[in-house]
Amino acid sequence: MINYIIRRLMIMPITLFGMTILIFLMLWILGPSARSALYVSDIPKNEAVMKGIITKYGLDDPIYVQYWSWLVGRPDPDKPGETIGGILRGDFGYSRTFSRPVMELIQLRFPATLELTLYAFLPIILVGVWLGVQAAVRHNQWIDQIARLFSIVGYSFPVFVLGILLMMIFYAQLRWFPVERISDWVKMADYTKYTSLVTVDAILNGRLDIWWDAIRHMVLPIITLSYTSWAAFLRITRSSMLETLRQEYVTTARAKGVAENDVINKHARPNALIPVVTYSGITVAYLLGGVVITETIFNFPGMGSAAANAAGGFDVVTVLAFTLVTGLILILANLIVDILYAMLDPRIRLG
Amino acid sequence: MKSASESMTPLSEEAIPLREIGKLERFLGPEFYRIFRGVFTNPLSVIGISLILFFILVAVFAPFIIPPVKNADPFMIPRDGYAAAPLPPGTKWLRRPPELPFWYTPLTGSDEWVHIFGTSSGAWDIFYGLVWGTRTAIIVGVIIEGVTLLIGIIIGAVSAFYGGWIDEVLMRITEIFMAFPFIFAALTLSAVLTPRLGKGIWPPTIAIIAFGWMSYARLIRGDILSIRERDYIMAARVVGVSDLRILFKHIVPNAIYPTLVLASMDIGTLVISFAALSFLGIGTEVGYADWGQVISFARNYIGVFSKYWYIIVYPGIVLVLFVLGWNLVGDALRDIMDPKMRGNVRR
Amino acid sequence: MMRKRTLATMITTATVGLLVLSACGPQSANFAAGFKSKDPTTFVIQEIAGGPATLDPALAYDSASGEILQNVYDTLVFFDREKKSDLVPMLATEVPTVKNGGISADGLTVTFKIRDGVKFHSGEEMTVEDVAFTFQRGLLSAGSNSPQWLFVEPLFGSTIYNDIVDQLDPDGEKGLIDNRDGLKAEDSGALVGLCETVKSKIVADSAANTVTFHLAQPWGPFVTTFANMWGSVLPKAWVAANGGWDGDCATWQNYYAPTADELNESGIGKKVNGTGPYKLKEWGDNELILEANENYWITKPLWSGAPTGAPKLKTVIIKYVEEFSTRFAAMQAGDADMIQAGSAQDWPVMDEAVGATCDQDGVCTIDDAAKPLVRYVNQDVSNRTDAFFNFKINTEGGNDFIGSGKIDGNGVPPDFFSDVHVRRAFAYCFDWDIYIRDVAQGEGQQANNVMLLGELGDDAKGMHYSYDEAKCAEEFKASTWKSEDGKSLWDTGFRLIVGYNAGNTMRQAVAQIFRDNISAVNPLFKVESQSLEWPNYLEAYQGKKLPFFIIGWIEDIPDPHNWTFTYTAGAFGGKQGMPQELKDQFRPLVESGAKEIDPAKRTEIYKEFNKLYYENVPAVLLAQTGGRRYMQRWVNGYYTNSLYSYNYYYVLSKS
Amino acid sequence: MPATVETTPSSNILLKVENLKMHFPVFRGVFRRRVGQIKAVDGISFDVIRGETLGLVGESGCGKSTAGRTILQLYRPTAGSIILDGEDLSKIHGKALRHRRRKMQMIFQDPYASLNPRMTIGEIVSEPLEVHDTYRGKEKSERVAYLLQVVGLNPLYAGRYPHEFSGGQRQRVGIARALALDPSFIVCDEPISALDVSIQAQVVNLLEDIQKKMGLTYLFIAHDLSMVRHISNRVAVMYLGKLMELADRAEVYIDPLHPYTQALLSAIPIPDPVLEEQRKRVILTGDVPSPANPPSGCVFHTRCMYAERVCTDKVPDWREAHAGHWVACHFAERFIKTRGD
Repeated sequence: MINYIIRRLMIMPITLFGMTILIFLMLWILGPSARSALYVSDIPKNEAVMKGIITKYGLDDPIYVQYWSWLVGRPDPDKPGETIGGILRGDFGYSRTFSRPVMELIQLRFPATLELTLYAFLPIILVGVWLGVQAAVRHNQWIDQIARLFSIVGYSFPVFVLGILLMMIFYAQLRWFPVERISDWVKMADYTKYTSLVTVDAILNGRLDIWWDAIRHMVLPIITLSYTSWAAFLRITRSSMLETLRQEYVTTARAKGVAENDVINKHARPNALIPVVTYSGITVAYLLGGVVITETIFNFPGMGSAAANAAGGFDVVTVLAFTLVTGLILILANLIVDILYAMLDPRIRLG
Repeated sequence: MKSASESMTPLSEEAIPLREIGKLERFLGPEFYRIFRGVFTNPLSVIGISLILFFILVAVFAPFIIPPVKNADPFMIPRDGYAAAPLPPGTKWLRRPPELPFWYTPLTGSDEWVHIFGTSSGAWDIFYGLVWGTRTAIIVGVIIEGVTLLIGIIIGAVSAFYGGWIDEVLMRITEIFMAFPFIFAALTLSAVLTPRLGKGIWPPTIAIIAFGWMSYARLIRGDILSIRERDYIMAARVVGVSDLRILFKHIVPNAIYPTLVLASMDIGTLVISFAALSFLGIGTEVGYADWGQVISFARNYIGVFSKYWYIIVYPGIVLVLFVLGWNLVGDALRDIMDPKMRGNVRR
Repeated sequence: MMRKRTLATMITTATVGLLVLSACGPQSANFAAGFKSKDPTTFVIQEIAGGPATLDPALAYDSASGEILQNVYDTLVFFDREKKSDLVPMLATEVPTVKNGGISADGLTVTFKIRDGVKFHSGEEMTVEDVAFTFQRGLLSAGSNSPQWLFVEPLFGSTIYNDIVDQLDPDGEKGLIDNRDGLKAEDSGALVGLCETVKSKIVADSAANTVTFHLAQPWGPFVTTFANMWGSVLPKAWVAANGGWDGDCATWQNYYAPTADELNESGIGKKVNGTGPYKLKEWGDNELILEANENYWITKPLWSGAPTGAPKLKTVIIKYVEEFSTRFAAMQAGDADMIQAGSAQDWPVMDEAVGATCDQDGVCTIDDAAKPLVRYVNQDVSNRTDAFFNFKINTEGGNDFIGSGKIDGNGVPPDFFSDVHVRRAFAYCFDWDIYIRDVAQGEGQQANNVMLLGELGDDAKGMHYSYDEAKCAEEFKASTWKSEDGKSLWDTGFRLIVGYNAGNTMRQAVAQIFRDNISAVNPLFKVESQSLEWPNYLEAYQGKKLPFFIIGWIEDIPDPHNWTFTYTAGAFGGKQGMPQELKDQFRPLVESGAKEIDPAKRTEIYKEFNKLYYENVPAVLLAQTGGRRYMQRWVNGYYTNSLYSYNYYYVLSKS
Repeated sequence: MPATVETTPSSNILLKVENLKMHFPVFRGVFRRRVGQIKAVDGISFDVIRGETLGLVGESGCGKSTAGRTILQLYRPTAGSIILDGEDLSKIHGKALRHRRRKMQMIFQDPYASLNPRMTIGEIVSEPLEVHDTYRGKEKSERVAYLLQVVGLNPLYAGRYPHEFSGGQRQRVGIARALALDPSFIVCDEPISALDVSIQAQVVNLLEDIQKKMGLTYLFIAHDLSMVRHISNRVAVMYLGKLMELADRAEVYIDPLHPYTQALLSAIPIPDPVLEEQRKRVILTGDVPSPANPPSGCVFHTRCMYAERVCTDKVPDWREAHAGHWVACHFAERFIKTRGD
């Protein structure tokens, strides 16, 4: 298992390298003038100036030269001795949509998305896993049928339609749950931002009112973001649990007279949850993609809404940087899931 | 010397009759028959199949259900003026209505077109958009699915068959493509391609294909690897069948089924992805008959649901039924193919 | 779905019911009665995503930036409430006129008397040096992205780009425009000389406490130019301390045509130190917060009824929200005091929540006592969208917009629109009535001339086009275009693509009205509309590839010159590839119109201009469409000045 | 007609296997380094005489199936030669090798896994004919019909799919496929072990029938001695990649010279309660060692009750203890019974 993880870690640089190549190829499709956003903030109106900038920053160099510059930066033609660009230096260029360096934007937007995605796992586990186990235990009873129906219908409902309807009912009409990330009074409130995760900061500051405010703001986005995953988890847990309950050791446990509750909770469920853990890797990917639409609808200031805005303005330099960063997060998440999986399942020796 | 047939006296086993088998099963082959039977005996999936068939019929007969306006591109939704406020179902079509279809007068007793489902914001006819949008959905679904599948199968097959460093390289590439969240990646590539290719179905189609083939490649690779070890492949090699013939006659036909099933289930999801990109403002030309457009016309008016319900309810029903159809069938298929199918989700 | 619908209906009914109950207080004539904000000192507005490009007043030239600038900086003079042509003194103590001696008799010298005791947010007192420096720096840091051409033209006379570097490169041959590296390479003596010239044109006199501008020619709207965001006054020391130019003539070229990130890095583009009623508290990536300047200097109202002292709204939160439905939901929930519509397309949906309607004159009627919003309809606007012909379509590197590139039924030649009959045919084929009815929600009026309705030079009795299919057909038949085998344009047909920037429903509708009407005249005539993503649109537009483009102009200064110049030589005229002989006909009229001070004589000049424009139809002038504004009924003090960038928050309050 | 089986080896050798080795590499660790190899077959030598059935017996994992497959060149041997009809198969490749495959065929263990489920049995049986282009058109279908008849299947079934058949019937299809090219040599890789006991006899009889009729030579692989007793002329015993003993059937069963063979034999129950009670049982202790790390010396010494020092140090020679009786044991002579006992 250790070997497997070490191997995964060793392959990671290759994957990361490949990811940068893929992203750079997309930049390449753009052409030199659009790529200028890597180094200058404004679209030069004047053709002569555009040409000057292309030459100045080597935007018509051979592809490998440009790739290298994009990766590690190039000497700044305006400031001798300094370097400009280079994603490894954290310089992703300039976001023309948000009028600030992309890296700054990422720093501003990342915590919100992280917080939202993490909390989105709560209902997934509560609804998906719990209901899945119930459905399997009460196989073919009404709860199972309802769960099945729910999972199919849940899968079929387009996120953007559901999101807007939820907002109209629970925000605009009932005013139960607000949109955005925090209320305006919290923005003015005086508390130390240790982590930029509002709920965490609120607790660290002992401000339960802020914590509650942040939670209330996340309710609708979380539902919108995660409901398809409830459905997916439900079906996985259900079928995995059903499979486990048919295993001999469970039958043996029952035959030995172990109480039914213990059979389910101690014998069957832990094993049934192994495939569920694997699935959470896919779920991270799904949630990270889902934030694009969810954040846009609920005006949640994370990376998803920023990416949607940037894409709408064809601010590709920004979108590409976001894609690269989410890809990186996804890779890390998958690594964690794999390690968890390897630790949970004694049967596999993936070395 | 006795003739072969004489020498081989029928053995007692001959008394055991062959398993009773229908023409259909013989025609479809065992696995396919099992899938087929599973799908057709499950009431939910029968509903799903009916839905899918319904949509295919609508797509095929779109010109008869609602003919295009004269001299106009049939894939552009006709507008009855340019007004912002939606018109409710049954409003008379005033400006350049489409020709009357054969069924209209007999059924309604009227010879004036009305907006059957009303118009969306911008005076776009919802009914037209949905009917012709079905055509787009099926076309786009089939193109995306077909190309994605082809790429997936070729990469997966090559990878599994050659193994070694080719496998290693191809799987690393697959992993790289999988490293990005799907919507992010598709959004990005569409945004990159649109300035190059112009608005239309192509940028999102290409983007969805580019980031959609990996699951197929992985699935078929795994299946080929396991099938490659089967005895009947050995048997084929023993009789001297060439590698290429083994790959295409023995391995691929046996390995392809789970992938095909997975692929068929994905069409519904693909249409939603396409619509989602449309929602984010990336995709076809404004007014192009695709469901994403129809929904995005409605986008700003969902706020007054009680008055303008028809602009979102009708497109919503169509989209949900379409996806539901595929999901019902997919659900049944997954039950049949489980656990192989587990963990394949993409959206 | 049906069940959901019922649910939503029920919820709507219930909410309305609640609102009726809460509105059951004593009714006053005031439309705001019964509607109270939870937080009367904080104003929340939700606008279309984007936000300011930069907060440097020398460079900012977009309304999102302008909205901030006009609330954090003050100008020498300001508009008199809603009247865009009348001015009141602000940082100046009086509006310079010939009468009060502020403008010399020959119109070439303009002197502003500067107010004493005005303090910047940082606490320093404003000096005449600060004022002079502000405008010197503006001129020298211009570049074509900036609004500084509005000052360059009167101070130096009309030049090729109306940019300061034209003085070193009069024909644009050196390509110095926007080109700092090119400028740095110029002779340093010439550079210092130019800077000294600028300083000699804008002179501070600390003894008299005045700043004097020396014009190259008489310039009627010169004083008005100072009333908008590019007239914002900055402190000199603060600019230098934040990485900007320090006033040294040897270095100005290093600060020429700065890019947005350079400004933002140096601080001036991102920080604010003005004299205005608000300070910049925070500029986030999706919102911007202003806080009241408690020491605001105004003690005497600028106009009767205008506020004094510290602003009533202590905090203004401007949120940039992409989704209209999200903005509208915030309005319904009472979380936003005002929102921006995406376009007139969004009005009918907001109307559903409207309970009171006010017009431009402030006359209000209550439509429904229970509904929370008030709308201001038929507001004055200072902008118009028109459709421009490209006389010389660029085909370099291929051009998909004109199909085959010849008269064969599948394209048009690059000089298609050089035929005046074709241009007239297009003009006759536009349906103004349906445009105003459907696109402008009935609030609009056909444009008579290039200048705004009612503006000096506007001639309601002058000739203008109207929708006429017969005349449209007639003009197409009169076209001199022939196909290669000698058939007429009418028998051959043509095909071209009208591009517009994606998401702009108004431009899209214009394109489609042309498409529908022209093909109704002759099915062989195919005008296709195509939305282009912004960078693509910009590229095609700037590359002069669009055969026919639809674009809007917002007036910078309330003067016809801003239109005549733009439409024949400036931003648009330059992109139309007008033949030289046509330009030569317009040019003397445009220039004499600008120099002429006597309004009657100017009117005569513009009459001539308008006739020439009508005959040659370089553009189809569409309609001046009315603007609307939607807000909560508890917002008080709202009025429109069409030259404001959105809101002037100092005058607003909440109940 | 081919010669009937001789009890003594003659010059009529069909297949000569010499020092055959089949080692599979083992990769392990972070870098997937080759850390060792599994010696599935480690230097075996034997002859197969034209027309005989040579039984090859051993516990599962001893390398017998690998040996069979390596002989058929399904795996390319690591070392050694496989001379079929005077030609070394390990030296030829590609097309030439495919051409030689007509002479040698295989019958597989699992009749469910060895038929492509997506081909009719007609297609399965005719595939060899197509590949080698030996029959065409009508001749081909006649040939298929004939082959099906030979194995006792109704030729009308040619259009059916394997899943319509029972296990025994499927195995017949497998046999028909093996016969299609008129081979002279067939490796039967545990052809009956997956079948019901009631069917096993039928299949064995069929194999014998065909052998007689077509003069085939079999290498019959099985995992215990009882299975090959009936069909084999000679029996070879394999343990951990090496041959332990090879002799005529009678010799092996009556006079085994290798302790391993003795142990295997003693495990066969005797269907006579009295004899069964008297049967001396040699119990094998311990597990089969890993072929990746086989014991030194005689590979069997870890489990051999007679093992001495020399067994650990020295690999016993593969030698002919007496005429036609090959054995690899240092002490084989101790076990020789005098003839005529």
